[in-house]
Amino acid sequence: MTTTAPPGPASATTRPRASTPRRLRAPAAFLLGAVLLLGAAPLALPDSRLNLLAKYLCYAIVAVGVSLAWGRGGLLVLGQGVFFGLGGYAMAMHLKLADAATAGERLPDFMLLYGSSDTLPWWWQPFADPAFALAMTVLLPMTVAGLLGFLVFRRRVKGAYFAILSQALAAALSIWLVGQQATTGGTNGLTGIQGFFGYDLADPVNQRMVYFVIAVALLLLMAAARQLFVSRYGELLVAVRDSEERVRFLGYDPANVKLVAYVVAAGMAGLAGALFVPAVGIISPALIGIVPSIGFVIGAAVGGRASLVGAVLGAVAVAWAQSTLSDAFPAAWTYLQGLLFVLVVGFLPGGLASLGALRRTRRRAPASVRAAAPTTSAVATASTKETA
Amino acid sequence: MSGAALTVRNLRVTFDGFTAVDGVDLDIAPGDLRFLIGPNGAGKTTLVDAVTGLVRATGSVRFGDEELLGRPVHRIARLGIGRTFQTATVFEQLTVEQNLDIAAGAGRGAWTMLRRRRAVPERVERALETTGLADLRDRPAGVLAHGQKQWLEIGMLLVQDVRLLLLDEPVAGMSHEEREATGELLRRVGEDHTVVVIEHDMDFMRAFARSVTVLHAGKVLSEGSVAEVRADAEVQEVYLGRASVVAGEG
Amino acid sequence: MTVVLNQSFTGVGIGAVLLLVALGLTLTFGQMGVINMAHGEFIMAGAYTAYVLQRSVDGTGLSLLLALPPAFLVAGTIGALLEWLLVRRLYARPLDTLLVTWGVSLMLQQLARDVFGAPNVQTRAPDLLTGNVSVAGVTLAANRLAILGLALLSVLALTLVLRLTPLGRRIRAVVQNRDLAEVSGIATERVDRTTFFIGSGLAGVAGVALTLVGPIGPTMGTNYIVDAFLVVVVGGIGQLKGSVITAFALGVLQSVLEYSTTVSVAKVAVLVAIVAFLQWRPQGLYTLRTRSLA
Amino acid sequence: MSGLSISRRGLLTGLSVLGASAAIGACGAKTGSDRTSTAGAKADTSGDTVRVGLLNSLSGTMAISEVTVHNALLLAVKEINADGGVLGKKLDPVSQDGASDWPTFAEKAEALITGDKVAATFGCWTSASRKAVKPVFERHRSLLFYPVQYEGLEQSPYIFYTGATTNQQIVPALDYLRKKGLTRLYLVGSDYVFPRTANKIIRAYAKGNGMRVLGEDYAPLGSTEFSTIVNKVKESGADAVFNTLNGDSNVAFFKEYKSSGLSAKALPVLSVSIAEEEVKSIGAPYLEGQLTAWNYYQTTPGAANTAFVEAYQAAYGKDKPTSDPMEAAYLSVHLWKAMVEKAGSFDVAKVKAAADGITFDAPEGTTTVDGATQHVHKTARIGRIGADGLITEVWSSGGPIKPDPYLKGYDWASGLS
Repeated sequence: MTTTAPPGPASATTRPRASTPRRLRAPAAFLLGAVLLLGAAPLALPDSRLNLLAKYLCYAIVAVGVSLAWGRGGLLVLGQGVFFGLGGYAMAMHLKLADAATAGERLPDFMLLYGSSDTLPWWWQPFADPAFALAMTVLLPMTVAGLLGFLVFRRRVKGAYFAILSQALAAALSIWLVGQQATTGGTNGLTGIQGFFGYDLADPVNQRMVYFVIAVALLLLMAAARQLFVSRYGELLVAVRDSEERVRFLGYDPANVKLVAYVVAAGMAGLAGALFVPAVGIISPALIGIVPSIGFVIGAAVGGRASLVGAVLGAVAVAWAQSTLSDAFPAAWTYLQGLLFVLVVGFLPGGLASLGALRRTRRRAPASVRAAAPTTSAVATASTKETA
Repeated sequence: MSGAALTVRNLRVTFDGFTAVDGVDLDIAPGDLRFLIGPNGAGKTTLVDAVTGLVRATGSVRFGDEELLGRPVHRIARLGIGRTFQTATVFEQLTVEQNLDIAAGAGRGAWTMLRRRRAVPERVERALETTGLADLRDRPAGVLAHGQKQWLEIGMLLVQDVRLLLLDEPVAGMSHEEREATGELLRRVGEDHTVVVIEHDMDFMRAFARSVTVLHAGKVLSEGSVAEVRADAEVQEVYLGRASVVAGEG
Repeated sequence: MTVVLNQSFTGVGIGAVLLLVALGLTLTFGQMGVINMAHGEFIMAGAYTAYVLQRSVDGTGLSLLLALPPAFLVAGTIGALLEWLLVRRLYARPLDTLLVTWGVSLMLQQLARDVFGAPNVQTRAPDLLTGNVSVAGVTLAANRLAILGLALLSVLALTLVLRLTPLGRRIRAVVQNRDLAEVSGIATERVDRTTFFIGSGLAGVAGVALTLVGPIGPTMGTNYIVDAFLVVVVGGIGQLKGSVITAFALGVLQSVLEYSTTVSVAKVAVLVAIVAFLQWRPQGLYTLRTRSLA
Repeated sequence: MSGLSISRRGLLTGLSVLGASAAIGACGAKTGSDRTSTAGAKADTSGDTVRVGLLNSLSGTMAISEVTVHNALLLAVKEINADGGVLGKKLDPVSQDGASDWPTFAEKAEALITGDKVAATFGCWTSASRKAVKPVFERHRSLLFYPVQYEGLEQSPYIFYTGATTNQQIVPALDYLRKKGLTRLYLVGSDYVFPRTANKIIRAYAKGNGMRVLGEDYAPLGSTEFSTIVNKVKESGADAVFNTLNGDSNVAFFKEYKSSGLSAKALPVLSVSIAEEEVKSIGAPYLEGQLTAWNYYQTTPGAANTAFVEAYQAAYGKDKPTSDPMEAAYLSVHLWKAMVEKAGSFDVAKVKAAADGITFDAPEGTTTVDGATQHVHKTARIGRIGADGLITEVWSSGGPIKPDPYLKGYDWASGLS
């Protein structure tokens, strides 16, 4: 079989070009996002607010992966907390070791208090190397996801099973981390992180630096995810979601198609967890269990699972509402959260993003609907056909 | 025209004690346009399922020199065997062109996969012409009419570069005009492909079949040209009073 | 030797709890394919029913027995209501159902918190059930025996209903072929609701039983929900006997591992065992093999 | 299309370079420098009122316990305001919800210090939440008063610990057991930092004092499945169980304990997390005769306690019990008031300097602040749970014990930290 289409108009027809405003929409939106995140927000927000935004943007990075795996691939990834946690712990382990080195200690502070041994556990040792730790923040989650995905998708375990297994995995990891207090900090997790690759996190200037790193990472990952969405792979992923069996009869192995989306989403969650650590200064099992794992999906669901921008905005908005409203109205917020979830997922599966898109499609009714550029009207119906 | 023949020997499929296909032998020569007919429950669809790897079976199914039984579905597909389903399954969220493009691409490398589709492969363009869907290329497949979906499915098999097409009731639920068009499409496709069609519609079969196999209760009842089969007393008995059975059921 | 016997009985006791909380799911998840994350809150509703009844009727343990039918009704009614309001609109979208019912479970927990207060409450068990029975050196806790009995009775009752009654036949007909059932005159919507009612009601019964071992609180359901789903997944969709065997097997496995290691290691090990098992039998212990697409 | 995509890629690269340079160009202090030098959040004490922060979980799993502490804090603030305030200024309590989530605690601490510019903050319950906020308070040089008995081994210059440290609760409890001849222990706890650290200390104590630890088991927080653990306890041949289970798990544990035929007579359980509320909710029949270790009980005699219990029940309900952490919270606000008044200023450095020797007639008795450790001298009390659900003191340390968070004064503890 040929691998590429023969180029040139002699053997292939160039596809009809979209009109200029449409072609420019994505880059323009990207530019706008960049200006807002890198320009407006740092100028307008005080340090403490910017720091909060940094935290929310970490959730948004997870949402980018959720949008890919769930929105496009129909894989309900209910265990993202696991990958977030693995990335976070990988980063925090390095930072704790670096802190200990700065302080002239042999071991991180919590090990001195709770540990039973004078030597660093062997599996901590490589994390002293920054390059190794950085690589692990992404590779560790991707490896775990790859292994689990390989086992689960290959055996065609159904979507529902997959969701439940993901949850069980999240619960198991957090229980395990809690049980290893001497080497993982137990329920406390790894806290009190002071430096970030040599920069003192107590300094507000450095906190801003962390914000910029996170914002740039989010923008880059969104651009990468968008490239995946519009690529041939993105189309294939939607095809797998629509009808896995049919794709198989076309000679593809859907397990591999899903595995790629799952592993990429896990890598993104891992990176988000890694960036969360300098922004918040803590990673703990409480961020890994079942509830936070569902939390990672909520934002994407509310904003619009299949729309990249929707998922990202949804994640930020829900996190913001959580921390703002839960103060003033703890009980009411819980009801609101539940209700929002019921109404959006139940009756507006495209999320809030589909409200705008619905209006848009109505306006240019006869225009062709291209799933490659994700007009979410298609998504509203898309989610009725999940890969089960 | 690639010359691989489909050779089925003593094929047997059982579900929880119920034998759906019971020792079928079948030879389909390259270039044939074979119709598989038989009453409900005769095992037609199960036979196709077994050939394409969807259900587990015993016996032997060879395509050219390759044994198919035991291979996973997508490996069988890559050998050049494609199929359609009773209810057209196309990717409803994707456009006609995207559907065909995906069908054309099982062998693509990672780099190609990660890039945006820029040009339409020639095979896709040809399939659009063959199936008459060129004008609808940018429509989501979900909004196509029933007949158009079936044609799109056949088009997908064409760009997939299959050598053997297995079509499960391609004209079920179609209007008369659509049937005619589908028949013509089959004829065109049959010129350089081997085609197996499961069908209930006797008129359709008479008009387009080159050869016919009649299945009954999981066994081959009769085989031959249309005329031969129609003359078979046993077949008449099975089909007593059902000369042109209503289409649309499995 | 007594250690082994004691521990086996402990495992059976854990298994009985698992079975009871998963039993309703064998209907709603197993038969209907609905992933109802609010199932745990139906358990909670049953437990609170027992609490309310005990406070308003009398203070003796006997009222726990009397609480079984009302708990079944209360949880069942909430379940039927949920089915009518939300679940029936989502039958084609199992994963969305999971998320929607999770939202519902959040709201139900908060509701319980508002009505009964955040602190956990207790019921008083009958004196008979706070003691134990010694058989050949093995101590059998009375509350565990009671739960085991209740679990087996519930399984028996459910089996009888499914096998012998017209309702059971209709439920099975709808599960096996919805379209066919519909054209043969079965009101599938009503059957769905009834199935959901029974499944949720069983959660209520489980809730009453759980008051014998632990506290009643707004979040008590969350402790059991994932385990309960795992039982049904491993047992095989729609297979009562699969769930029964799985519940006891997981219970014994958990207790044996817990005895020889620690609770957290045991939990992780059980999960690993489940993933490995699903590699071997992705459809669970028992499956109905059909011709439909995988 | 391709030209466009190249330009977009260029744009993207440009932006990331821009972002990266903005980040790198703005690099601040390196690690290892004076960590507090950069922080500038100062409390706002210029007006007629002074804001104080109350940082408790009002939602989530910990809300059950922390709300009672929150109530006790509010009660203390109300009393102080009725009494004319601190340095003539009324206190304005600002409540923030930690939502039982550790990062949220850190976030809210930041908000209290930099946003509300509070003069001091009171609250936190779990070790994890305290560990999460500790760097925040240290960074901003702001004060936290932490009111719960905890695992010790900590001494932050910006935290005052008004609950018991280990040598004021766990060590006296062990002394008591040893004196009673109960030297073979089984340790049961919830799986989190306090029980694990407490058990580490218990093992060290046992080793140094001729006691034996026969087993150690942890249940995940919120767990209600104790049959196996109770089996292990029963077969271990222990003389006593040292119980560090958290709140609700106790219910399931004691039900299982009774079901398996164990009782206070045969195998007593000494608990360090069961207070009056828990007794009420577990049910006295399950607990009768069992032991607890605290610094305060609702029944602790004294006028200060009578007044406290009355005031609390008048404010929050006749049937509401008071407990040790609530008392420590109540006490913490009063201690801070005394420190500020001695210092004559709300300034953190001056308040800290004034802390040593400050006393308050608390419900538990007279308490004194130890300036060196920023902990409080407290009396240890072992109680026995009666059939009526009340806890009565069966032994006390006789007087306040000097806090020793790192157990430096105990030989057996030399290997601990």
